Amino acid sequence: MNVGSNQEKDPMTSRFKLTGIMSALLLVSVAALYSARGASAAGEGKITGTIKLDGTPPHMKPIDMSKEPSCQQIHAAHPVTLENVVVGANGGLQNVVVYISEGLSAGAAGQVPSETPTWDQKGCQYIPHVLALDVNQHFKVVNSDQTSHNIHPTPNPAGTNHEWNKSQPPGAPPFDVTWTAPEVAVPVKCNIHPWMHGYMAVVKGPSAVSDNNGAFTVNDVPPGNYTVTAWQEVYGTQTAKVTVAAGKPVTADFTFKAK
Amino acid sequence: MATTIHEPPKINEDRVPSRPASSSGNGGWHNLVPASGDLRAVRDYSPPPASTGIWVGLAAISMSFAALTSALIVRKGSSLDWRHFTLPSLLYLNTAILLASSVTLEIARRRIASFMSGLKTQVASPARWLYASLGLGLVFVVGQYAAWQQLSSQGLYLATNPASSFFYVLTAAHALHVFGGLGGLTLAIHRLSRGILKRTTLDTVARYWHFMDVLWIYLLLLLWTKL
Amino acid sequence: MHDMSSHAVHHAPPTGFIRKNVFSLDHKVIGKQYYALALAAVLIGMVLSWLMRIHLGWSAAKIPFLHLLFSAGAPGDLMTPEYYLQLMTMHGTIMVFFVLTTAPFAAFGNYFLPIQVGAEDMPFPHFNMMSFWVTFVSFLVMVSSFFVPDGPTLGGWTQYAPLSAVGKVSGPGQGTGVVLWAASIAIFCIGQLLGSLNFITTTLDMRARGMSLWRLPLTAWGWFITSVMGLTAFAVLMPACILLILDHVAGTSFFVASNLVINDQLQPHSGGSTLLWQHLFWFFGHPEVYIAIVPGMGIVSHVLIANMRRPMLSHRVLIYSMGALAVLSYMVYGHHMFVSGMNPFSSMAFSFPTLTITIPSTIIVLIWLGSLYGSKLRINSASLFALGFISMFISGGVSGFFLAQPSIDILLHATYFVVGHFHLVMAVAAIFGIFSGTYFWFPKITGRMMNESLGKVHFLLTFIGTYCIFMPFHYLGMAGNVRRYQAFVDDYLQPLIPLHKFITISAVATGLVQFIFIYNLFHSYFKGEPAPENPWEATSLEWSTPSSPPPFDNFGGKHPVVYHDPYQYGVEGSTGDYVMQTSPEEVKSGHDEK
Amino acid sequence: MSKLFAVVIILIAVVSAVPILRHTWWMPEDISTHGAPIDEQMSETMAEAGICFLASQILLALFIWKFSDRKPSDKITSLPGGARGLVIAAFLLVGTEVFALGLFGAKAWASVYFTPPAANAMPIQVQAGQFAFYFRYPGSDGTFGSLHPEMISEANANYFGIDQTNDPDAKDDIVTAEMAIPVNREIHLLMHAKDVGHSFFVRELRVQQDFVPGLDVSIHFTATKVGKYEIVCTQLCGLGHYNMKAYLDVMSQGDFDAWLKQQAAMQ
Repeated sequence: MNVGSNQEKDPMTSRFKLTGIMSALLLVSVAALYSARGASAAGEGKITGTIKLDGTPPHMKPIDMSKEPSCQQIHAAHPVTLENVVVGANGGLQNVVVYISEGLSAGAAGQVPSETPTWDQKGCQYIPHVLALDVNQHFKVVNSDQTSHNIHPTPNPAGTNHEWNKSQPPGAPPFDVTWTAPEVAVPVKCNIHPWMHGYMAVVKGPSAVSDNNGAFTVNDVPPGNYTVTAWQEVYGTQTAKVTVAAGKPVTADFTFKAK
Repeated sequence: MATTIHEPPKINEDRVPSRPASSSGNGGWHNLVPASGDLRAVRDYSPPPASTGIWVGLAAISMSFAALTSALIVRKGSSLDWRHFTLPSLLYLNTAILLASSVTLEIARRRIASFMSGLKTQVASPARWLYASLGLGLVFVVGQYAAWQQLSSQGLYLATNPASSFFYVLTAAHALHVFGGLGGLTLAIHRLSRGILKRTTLDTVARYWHFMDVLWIYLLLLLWTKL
Repeated sequence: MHDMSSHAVHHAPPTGFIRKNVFSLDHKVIGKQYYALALAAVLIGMVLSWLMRIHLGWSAAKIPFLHLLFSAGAPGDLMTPEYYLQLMTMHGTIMVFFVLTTAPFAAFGNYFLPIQVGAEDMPFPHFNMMSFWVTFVSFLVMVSSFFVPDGPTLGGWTQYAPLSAVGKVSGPGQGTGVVLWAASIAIFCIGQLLGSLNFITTTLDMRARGMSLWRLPLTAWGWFITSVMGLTAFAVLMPACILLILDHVAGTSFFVASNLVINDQLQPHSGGSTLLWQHLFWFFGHPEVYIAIVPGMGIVSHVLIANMRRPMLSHRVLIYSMGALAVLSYMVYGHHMFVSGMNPFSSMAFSFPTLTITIPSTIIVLIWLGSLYGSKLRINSASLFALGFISMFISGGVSGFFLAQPSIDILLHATYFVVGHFHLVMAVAAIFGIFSGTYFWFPKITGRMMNESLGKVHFLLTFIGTYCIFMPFHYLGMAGNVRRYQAFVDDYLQPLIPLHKFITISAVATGLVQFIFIYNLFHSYFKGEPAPENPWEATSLEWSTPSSPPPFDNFGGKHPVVYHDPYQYGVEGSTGDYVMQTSPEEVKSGHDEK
Repeated sequence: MSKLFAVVIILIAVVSAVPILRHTWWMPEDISTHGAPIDEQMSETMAEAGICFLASQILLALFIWKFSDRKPSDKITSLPGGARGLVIAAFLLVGTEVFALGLFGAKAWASVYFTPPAANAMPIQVQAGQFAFYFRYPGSDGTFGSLHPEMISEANANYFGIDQTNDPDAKDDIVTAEMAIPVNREIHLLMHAKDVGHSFFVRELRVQQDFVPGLDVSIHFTATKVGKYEIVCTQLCGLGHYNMKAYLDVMSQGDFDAWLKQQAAMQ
């Protein structure tokens, strides 16, 4: 299943099939060459850093799951709250997406990571709350709960990503999904459990999501000058300019102001 | 399945005396054959189905528009977003045209009727009058379209407001039915030209066409009072 | 000379396969086409109900190959909530419109109404042909919604707004699915309007000499009354569907209120009336129930009389009662909306006419029972199903006592009690009528007899199975089991699941039994023993045709003349115990009511 | 065959009556002040319907048994009284019966719907949306903050779209996912639909009422028994309909106050 990309086929596809194949081959070979060169250049650079929240974090309301006893039991010990702003030790801001918004070469942007991350539904929560993806990168939607969830992403209707809405009963096999266009970020909801809410950030090229200390690492960045953007679901975006040299990491820290 | 071959109906008129060739139904309302079996006692008449059928059809059409009317009233009553607007003046002209078409049709019908019932020896160009009705009918439809243009030029579209929604829906529904009537007129003209037009056909078409007037007048009043 | 009014007499018999069997003007062929359509539809509907029932009994069970039917709806052959609702919606829609409306009314009516009134054909054969093919197209459109990306609509056959009107954001199938649904129903309405037009004019204008209205058999009366109901009901449903489509594709707000927020998105519509759809729909919806059942009443009476060897205690009272049902059916539709938020006064106002319906219904049942008394009942498949109809109609009828009262409706509304009620009184009863008619008229339609012993087995198993399925529904309802749930997660529903398992098993079994009928139908069609001219020694006109099946013009060029009331049975002093309507023989002690 | 059929009919009629008489599956005990006449009406109707059902099924069976497969020599006889008798019977017996039912039913209905809520009835707002109920208590000021649909955001747990920063009335509004009510205290339930049609059904309370999008309706009731009950949706509202539920917690006044305080703290 490829929910993300069920667009109209070009009626004249057949005529251009050959050209298509040729250009595809070309792309692939270029990419291969590129990565080969990158590899020879003693590994690529990386961007690391931490993201902090300046000021007192807003109060996160607790979530009452009494509607779904099976989930309520899971959280009986420590009740869950909203995850819009999650601040860890020493003000580290979690769930911030960091990605390269400018300066990436077509070849690097064109590469699609082979690993398939998982979007888990566990205890009537999305794990992770924010998932960073590459365009056309396959990822799995898993239901670990004893109840049915419906996955209802609503991308910007103006864009080329399509809204979809599909239930996953307990025990159903994972959905294999992709998004076809970059979009930061696609909100995802479960209507059966209205509190369930998360984001899928679809970007071109390498990206990362900050951990509970606010730390992040964007790997596999080819040397060059870039604009790096950090996006947080409540506080929006911040950008920084960095220069990545082959082999050595460069740091980019961000600080969001609490409203 | 066919265990017997279908054979053509042998209509043997003299086996059924006093049976008007034109009418298919030979039952009718009060034609009990006495158990004595004396057929002469039978009052044998039933209207040709077309003249009953047209009323049945018109009943159905009226029902549909009644439903739309009640929808309009309920929708208007329940809403705060109903914005009134003045009907395009063109509608009144269209009304006149539609009525005129009925008049011409009636003239044609009368002439043909009197000719068929042998009152006249030759009939004075009824076709011309039929064409006139047909033309006027077409003008009406075009006029309705022009009225829509007037409305949309004021920025009132189908989805703009419930009032305009109902205006477009009702007028469009009526126009569709008028097209049916135009088809009937064309059929009548065609048959007349080939000399095979029957009175029942013409009467049926005429009834339908006149009903379109009545329906339109009703709709006009409805829109005029409600919108 | 050639025009609408004389088609029936003058259109020549077709030559060539297509005109004979496909685009035929012959009411008999059209009737058979309707029957075939209903048969196909009922099989689809039955399979859908099987899938639903299996899921309800064992909701965690994988149903093999389910993903083949609709991959998006069944990941790993597990039925998703939306898929269950889509099956439910299609089951309801297909059964109500394409089975219960077409088979007893359009199929048998088309075939036998013209013959029973003594006409060569319907007055407007072209309309008649159109009516079938339009219905066929609407069926294709309905089924096609299974093959659009999001699948068919999940809104239920009542398609309440705004769920049905706001578009795909409200759920899978609520986009294209609803539009296809509404389009299909609108087309269906056109077909039935054309049909009703023909039925009414046939009854009024095409009757043979001597065939006064009171001399029409009860079947003809049933179809006549039904066609009058159909004419008004479908004429209301069609505009409603068009408004619904406009809300979808044109952004109007007939049914969608302001400030609706779905999935955190504020909807653009404004000011629409939620109850408006319910009013329009049920103004059609309640008469529709009688459209499904009244032809059955006619068929059952007709079949019973021939097998009781006596007319009903009163021909006219039955007709008056059926007419009363038809009239009342327009005054009671509000009882579907007792708790809908409609003014509670109108709930009370709707309650009384609803209760009043019990009176004509009771009269009909009592006449049936009373006529059985002292009769010489012949037991055969046809009469068995007719008697089964009566039993079902009683069982379904009494549960109407409850639902007619708003106060009790507070408890039973939208529970399985309702499901049990309408399945017994409308669905199963009507289908028993169809079976009865099939066994009774099969010899006339095909010239061959159906296998009686198979028929009797089919009846007994179906009768028992039906009660095993639908009686428990009432118990579930009493316990507050809400309908239209794809799984039972509420604590208080857990103890009811064994009952659901029992229902499921009965449903699958009873469904399988129907293949006995299918086999009997097709086997007899080709290999059944040839039928005698008048196998049931019946009196009405369909048994006076020169052959079985009747020739193209039904009476082989003759024009039948009618001398008697339709049911001259148990006549003393006459040659047999019955006198045909067409026989000029004097009748001493007839049951004529002049 | 006919004898067998007759027996089957009687068997079915009797067997299907058993669970009704033994209340095997039955409505739960009534915990409302208004439910008594409804239950009364239910059992009345059950008795009359039951009698009609058994009587007519058994009569049908008997006639089938007695009058099928008779000898050719037998005469056809007619029911004494004929159709006229039956019609009169139908009008007298059934007519009066159903009208009696109708009248008493109307009384029961009126007792539920035509009585205004008491002045001191406790207002609670319930909002139905795909696919959950949420409840709102006015807080100490006793007034609900106004609703701003455009502000509704389940992501921020603002299920009603209330403006707690600027709207003074909304500041102390308490939004919950469970419905707790004090026992023996009349509740005035203001019903608001967020998206499509839903319904509010509590079997034990003898309450079922649809939500009408665009039109807020209200009902009022008093619960007389402490306990936890289920609120379910009975109006098809989409794919999650089957799982649209909430719990009704009927508490003593003391427990309720404590609960409300605790909820307020969590806002």
